[in-house]
Amino acid sequence: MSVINYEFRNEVLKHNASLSYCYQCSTCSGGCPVALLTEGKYNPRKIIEEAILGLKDKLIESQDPNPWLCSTCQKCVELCPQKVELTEIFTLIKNLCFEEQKFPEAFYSQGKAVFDNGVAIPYSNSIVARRKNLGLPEIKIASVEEIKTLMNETNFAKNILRGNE
Amino acid sequence: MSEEEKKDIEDVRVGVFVCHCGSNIGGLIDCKTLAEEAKSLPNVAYAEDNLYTCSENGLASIKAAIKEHNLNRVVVASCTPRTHEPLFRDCVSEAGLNKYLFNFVNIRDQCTWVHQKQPEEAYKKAQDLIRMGAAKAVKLEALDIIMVNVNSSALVIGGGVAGMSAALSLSRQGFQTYLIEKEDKLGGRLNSLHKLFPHQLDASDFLDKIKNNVQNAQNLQVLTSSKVKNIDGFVGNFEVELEQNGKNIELSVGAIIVAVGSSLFTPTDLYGYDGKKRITQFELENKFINNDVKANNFVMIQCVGSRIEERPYCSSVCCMTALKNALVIKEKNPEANITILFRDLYTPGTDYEKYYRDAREQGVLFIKYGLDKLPTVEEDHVKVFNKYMGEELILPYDLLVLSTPLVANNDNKELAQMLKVPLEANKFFLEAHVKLRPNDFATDGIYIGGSAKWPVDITEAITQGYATAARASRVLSHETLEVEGATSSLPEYNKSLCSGCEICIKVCPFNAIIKNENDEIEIIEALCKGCGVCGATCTNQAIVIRHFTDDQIFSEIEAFGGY
Amino acid sequence: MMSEGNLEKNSKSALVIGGGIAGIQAALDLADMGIHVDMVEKKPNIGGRMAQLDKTFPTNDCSICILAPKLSECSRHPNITLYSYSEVQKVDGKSGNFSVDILKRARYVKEDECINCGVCVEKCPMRVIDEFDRQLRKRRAIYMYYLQGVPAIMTIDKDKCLWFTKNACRICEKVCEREAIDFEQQDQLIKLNNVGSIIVATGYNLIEDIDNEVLRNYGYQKYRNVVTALEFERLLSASGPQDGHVKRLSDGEKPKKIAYLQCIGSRNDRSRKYCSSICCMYTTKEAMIAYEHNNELESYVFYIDMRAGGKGFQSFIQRGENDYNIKYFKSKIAQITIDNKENPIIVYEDLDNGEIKKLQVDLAVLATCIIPPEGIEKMSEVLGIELNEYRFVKTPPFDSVETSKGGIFTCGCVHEPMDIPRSVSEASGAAARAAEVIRGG
Amino acid sequence: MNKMAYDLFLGCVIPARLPYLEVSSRKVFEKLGIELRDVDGFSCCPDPTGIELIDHETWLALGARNLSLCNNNGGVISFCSGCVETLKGVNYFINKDIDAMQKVNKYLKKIGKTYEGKTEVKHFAQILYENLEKIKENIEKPLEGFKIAVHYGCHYLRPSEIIQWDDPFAPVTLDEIVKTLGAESIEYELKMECCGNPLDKSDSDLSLQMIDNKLKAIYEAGANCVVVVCPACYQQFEFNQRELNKRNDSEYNMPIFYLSELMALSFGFKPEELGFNFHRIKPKELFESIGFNI
Repeated sequence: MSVINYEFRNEVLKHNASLSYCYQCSTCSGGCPVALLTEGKYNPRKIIEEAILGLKDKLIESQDPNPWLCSTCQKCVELCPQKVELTEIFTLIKNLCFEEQKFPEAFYSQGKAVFDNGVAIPYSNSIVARRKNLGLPEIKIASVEEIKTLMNETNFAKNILRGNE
Repeated sequence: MSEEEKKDIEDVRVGVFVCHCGSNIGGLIDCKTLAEEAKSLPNVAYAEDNLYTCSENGLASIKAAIKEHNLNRVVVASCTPRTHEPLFRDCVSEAGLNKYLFNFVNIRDQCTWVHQKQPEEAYKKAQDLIRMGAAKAVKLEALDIIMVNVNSSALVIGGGVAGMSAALSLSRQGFQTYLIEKEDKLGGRLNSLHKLFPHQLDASDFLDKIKNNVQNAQNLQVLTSSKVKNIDGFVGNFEVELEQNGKNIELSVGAIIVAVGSSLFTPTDLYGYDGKKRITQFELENKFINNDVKANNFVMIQCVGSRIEERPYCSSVCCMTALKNALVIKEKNPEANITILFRDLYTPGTDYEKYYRDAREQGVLFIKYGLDKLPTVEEDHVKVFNKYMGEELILPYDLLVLSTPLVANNDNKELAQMLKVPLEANKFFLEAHVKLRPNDFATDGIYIGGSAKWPVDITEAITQGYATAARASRVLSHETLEVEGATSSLPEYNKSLCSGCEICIKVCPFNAIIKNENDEIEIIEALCKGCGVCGATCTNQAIVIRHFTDDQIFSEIEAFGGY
Repeated sequence: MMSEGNLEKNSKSALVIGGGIAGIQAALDLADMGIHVDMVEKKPNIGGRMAQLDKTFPTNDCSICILAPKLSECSRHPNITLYSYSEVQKVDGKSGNFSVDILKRARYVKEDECINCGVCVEKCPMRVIDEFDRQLRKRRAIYMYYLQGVPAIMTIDKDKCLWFTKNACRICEKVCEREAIDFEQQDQLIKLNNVGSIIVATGYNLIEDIDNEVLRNYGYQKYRNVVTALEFERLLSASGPQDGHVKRLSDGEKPKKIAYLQCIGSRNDRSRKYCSSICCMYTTKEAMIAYEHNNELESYVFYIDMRAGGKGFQSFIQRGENDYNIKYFKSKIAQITIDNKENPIIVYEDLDNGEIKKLQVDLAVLATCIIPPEGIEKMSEVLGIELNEYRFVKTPPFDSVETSKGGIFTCGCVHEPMDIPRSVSEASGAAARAAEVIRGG
Repeated sequence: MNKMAYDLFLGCVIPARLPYLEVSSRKVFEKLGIELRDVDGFSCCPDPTGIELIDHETWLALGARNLSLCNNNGGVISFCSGCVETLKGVNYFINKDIDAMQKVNKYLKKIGKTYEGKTEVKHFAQILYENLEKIKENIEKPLEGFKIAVHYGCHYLRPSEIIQWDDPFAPVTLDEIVKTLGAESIEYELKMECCGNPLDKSDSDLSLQMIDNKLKAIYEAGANCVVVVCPACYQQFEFNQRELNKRNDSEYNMPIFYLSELMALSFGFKPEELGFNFHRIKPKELFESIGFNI
């Protein structure tokens, strides 16, 4: 049993007005490969309904259904007869989960890698050597300082480091 | 049989025309031989076969044969009377015979088409049918064509939007029209509405406009505070008795239009209805008019008292009404929270579906509930099992609005009895045919439109008002009407047989039989369609069905078994 | 009822454009009022969509059986002149006094000679796709649009006829005993004057008639066991391509499981935003008829909102559920795939338990969206009437039979999707309004 | 006509983990006479299935920074569908929403950069499709006997509003290209389904199930190899077959090619030049079985 939360509903609506057009027709859930695979445990329609009702607890605290199970295949976005921008709304929700430090570990390591190196996969010596053998040019990647500056500006650093260091 | 009966029959000269209907009949059975054989049947003076009896030269040769062989009965064995009987009847009457001296034998639809795999059997059946048809033809009698005069004025019962539209159209067509309303003012339901969907126009402005047209219309007399007391007569000739503030008024009209509208349903004992914090949509509109809506959290519940066992129908206007009022609230107070609990949202067509989308765009919230788990109403919140979530949801409210259906008027029964027209299970008026005669009654000269027939919105009520005007105009446009001659009758020589049991009155689907002032059974031929039910049920065989007399039918049976 | 002696002889006539049930009803009402009606139908025969239907909800009357008498009444009525295979080309003047040019296309058959015996059709060597049966069977180059068509006159399809395309054949001419074939026949221009009022009732098309974009995800015309509702209606019809014995197009097997998908193209921002109004009902009707053909049949209807507001509609749906083994699911279907036996596979969410289920059926029927009729843009120019944002005929608030131009009225699906009873009511309504104009009211 | 030229955005996975895919890609473009210019200073795109999901703003900012470095009028291309979606996505969002544009530039200002959202972004397969004629001219060894299961992958097509390339559900471009190379494109049931790679971050079992189903369908359809245009899809297909064989009783051994590798083969390059030895599932068997002599 949950109580409707108009404030949070309106907050989501402010970010993405397309939410209000959803009439819960189940096109998304019927077309979602992950929903089929998880026998409905993951259900994009339910996440949207929770957003419509502003059920913040379900969306962010208990994460039921788990928004991180979206494979971002974007089928639902293409299929939705009301052009609801589902994945953009999911992104907003996951961003909020991130602020609450409720996100899968793998996202931390990727984010941290980019924060530390400017790239998700740092160039190991063996790779540099292999590139040479393959006759590939040397790569000059971004100055880490620039990247760090940007990521501090956007609060990414704060969120990615908090609780982890 | 008596001597002169014998004599009559000897003078009967039947002509038989067998049609190939291209390959439809001729392709399966031998029409030439059928015609040849027909020549040897009793009283058959002539027979021939045609590729198409209905074609111009087919008809020509029928007329020629009538002259040449002075035929006084004609039988065509062909496709189906459903589409072709009128054509052949016209043909024989053009040749100077009474059109009822023609007999149709169906050897296509009911023979070659259904027995395509068995040509021999089909042939035998065609033989039988023609033999029987010829035998009946011998007994056919000339019938009078009945004409009735038509009074060209009309009565419209009900001064709502449907009735006003009907009256306006009839008066503009030049027919004297009486529009009667039981309340003291015109307008019906429109008087109690605030805005009108889907254009959010003021109901009062709209009503004033129509009333204005009514007041300025020629040939249109409005009688408010009036009630129908009694109605007698038949198509083109109705005698109506009205009562207006105690005094009686009598009118003679040619057609009657029923547009008495519908009533509101009070949801006593439903969802804690109290008329204050928990009200109906119509009460909400009243609050709008008086400008005393203060709430910020609104919950609306759809299908309150409809689509349930005791009232199984969808009232079809409630979803739009809820959307309308939700949008009115949002316009006044964009911050308001409005949630509509529905089962299926009914917004068919173009503008209505857009209206639903507009409401969602304005932030109105929609939650689907099921009949299995109805919402429960507490003092300040509603608990609803949200089908979309599969769990219960709590919705706080300051004002709970119940969407209730339109229901049939209590006095429909009374009026129906006066008009001798039927009601359906929910006590709305029952039209002649739901598909193709939506605004007729089975009884000629009486028509039905608007919410008296079924809940409809303003637009459809107006359309149906116009529709009844057209249907009535078909009658009123003529000085006289020709009505079916092959009717049932209670001949003088049979009156003694009638026991006055009145079964015929009960079974007649067209209300054509009454007991007259002399307490005798009387058949109003103008209303009779000759269906024969009365004759078949008459315990003393007093009633005779013209064109289907016992004599005629027995002669067919004899002809069938007699060989 | 036949009429004797009109109240007033009207010198002004009415023009009805469109010979479907709406146009027919409007014409008959006006004619019975004693007003002369000229009726123009683009197709070779009148009857329209209703002639294509097997039965009609909620009474399940045989469609053609209740339509046919009206067709012959139309052709026999002394006050109606029928111009089939014709189009309105030009309209001048104003309310109360229009002049109209009608192009009467040559059908290369003498109307007063042809008696519809069908010999020419049997002998015609050209097989061409049949529009009436939704391309489910072939017709000949000389043809009747449909069996019970009115007027019962043959028409030569000039674009397909061997004589017109290859200067060969002319067999029909040789076999016609009545010498009704006339290859020299020319299009005629018919001028009508003193037309008091015009009624537009040109009906509708379906989304599959113009583009299959929205049908793509359902494999329409790619998978043989996916058909549209009107195609299925023809398959059910006794006069249809399968003589009423429903068989799969892939292997001729009798279907045991049929899925009905609602809102295909309707209520859809990517296609048509509006609701087609009639699909929930005719789908249930089709499932009922199919069940009457085969009592083993299981039907699955996938819908968004059950739209059954008309008289007796709710109980109709109830009967479908209780007596005809129809299961209803509130779930729009995203796409159809097929297995190696060409069985349509459907994935849907069962809202009762949130489970995502895979359903294999033998046949899938698409309730496709009603769209404005072909040529409506041109017609709106010719008549000078406005269209609405959906390109249907525009009607003012609260009056569904008026158009933007005085003296011109409308009825039926040409201005909004609607069922037959409402079309008939509107037709009578339009007739009343036209009569007002003609009688100078 | 002056020579076609594009900036090359390599991203992270290909250069730092799958450099041999970069080899074939560079060779193909060289052979077609289309210049690819390396640009210094690119960062992670960033990942539209990673960083975007946890911080949309950071994703915009870093993406805009990368785009701001491009200086070639021909626009920028990438060998990676993820990078392409990010770069196109950043353009889409900041052009759609002026606030986003201003915010992003407020950040970029801190590092002395600006971006107006004007750089055109293309997927390398798009350039190839636009040069089918040139490709035909360069074919020396038509890929006869290759029964290819084309895997488009999601981000190559969707969201169509952002990608603006090919049909989101009934695409044709990659099939056209492999047919041009003389290979056969095999229809298979789950062709349009996701490979499951992004799910690896949150539920590796689910991720494996998805690729398992795809491989099943591909085998059932009788394909003898798979072609992809995205390093994420490539890894998902190539790296997981052994793991799946371990878990289940499957015997997957399906060679996975990058589109550029197949094209390079048809252009007559030798497998050893293309670093096929780095493939986990060696295509050697396939070449022999279909008699593709090299």
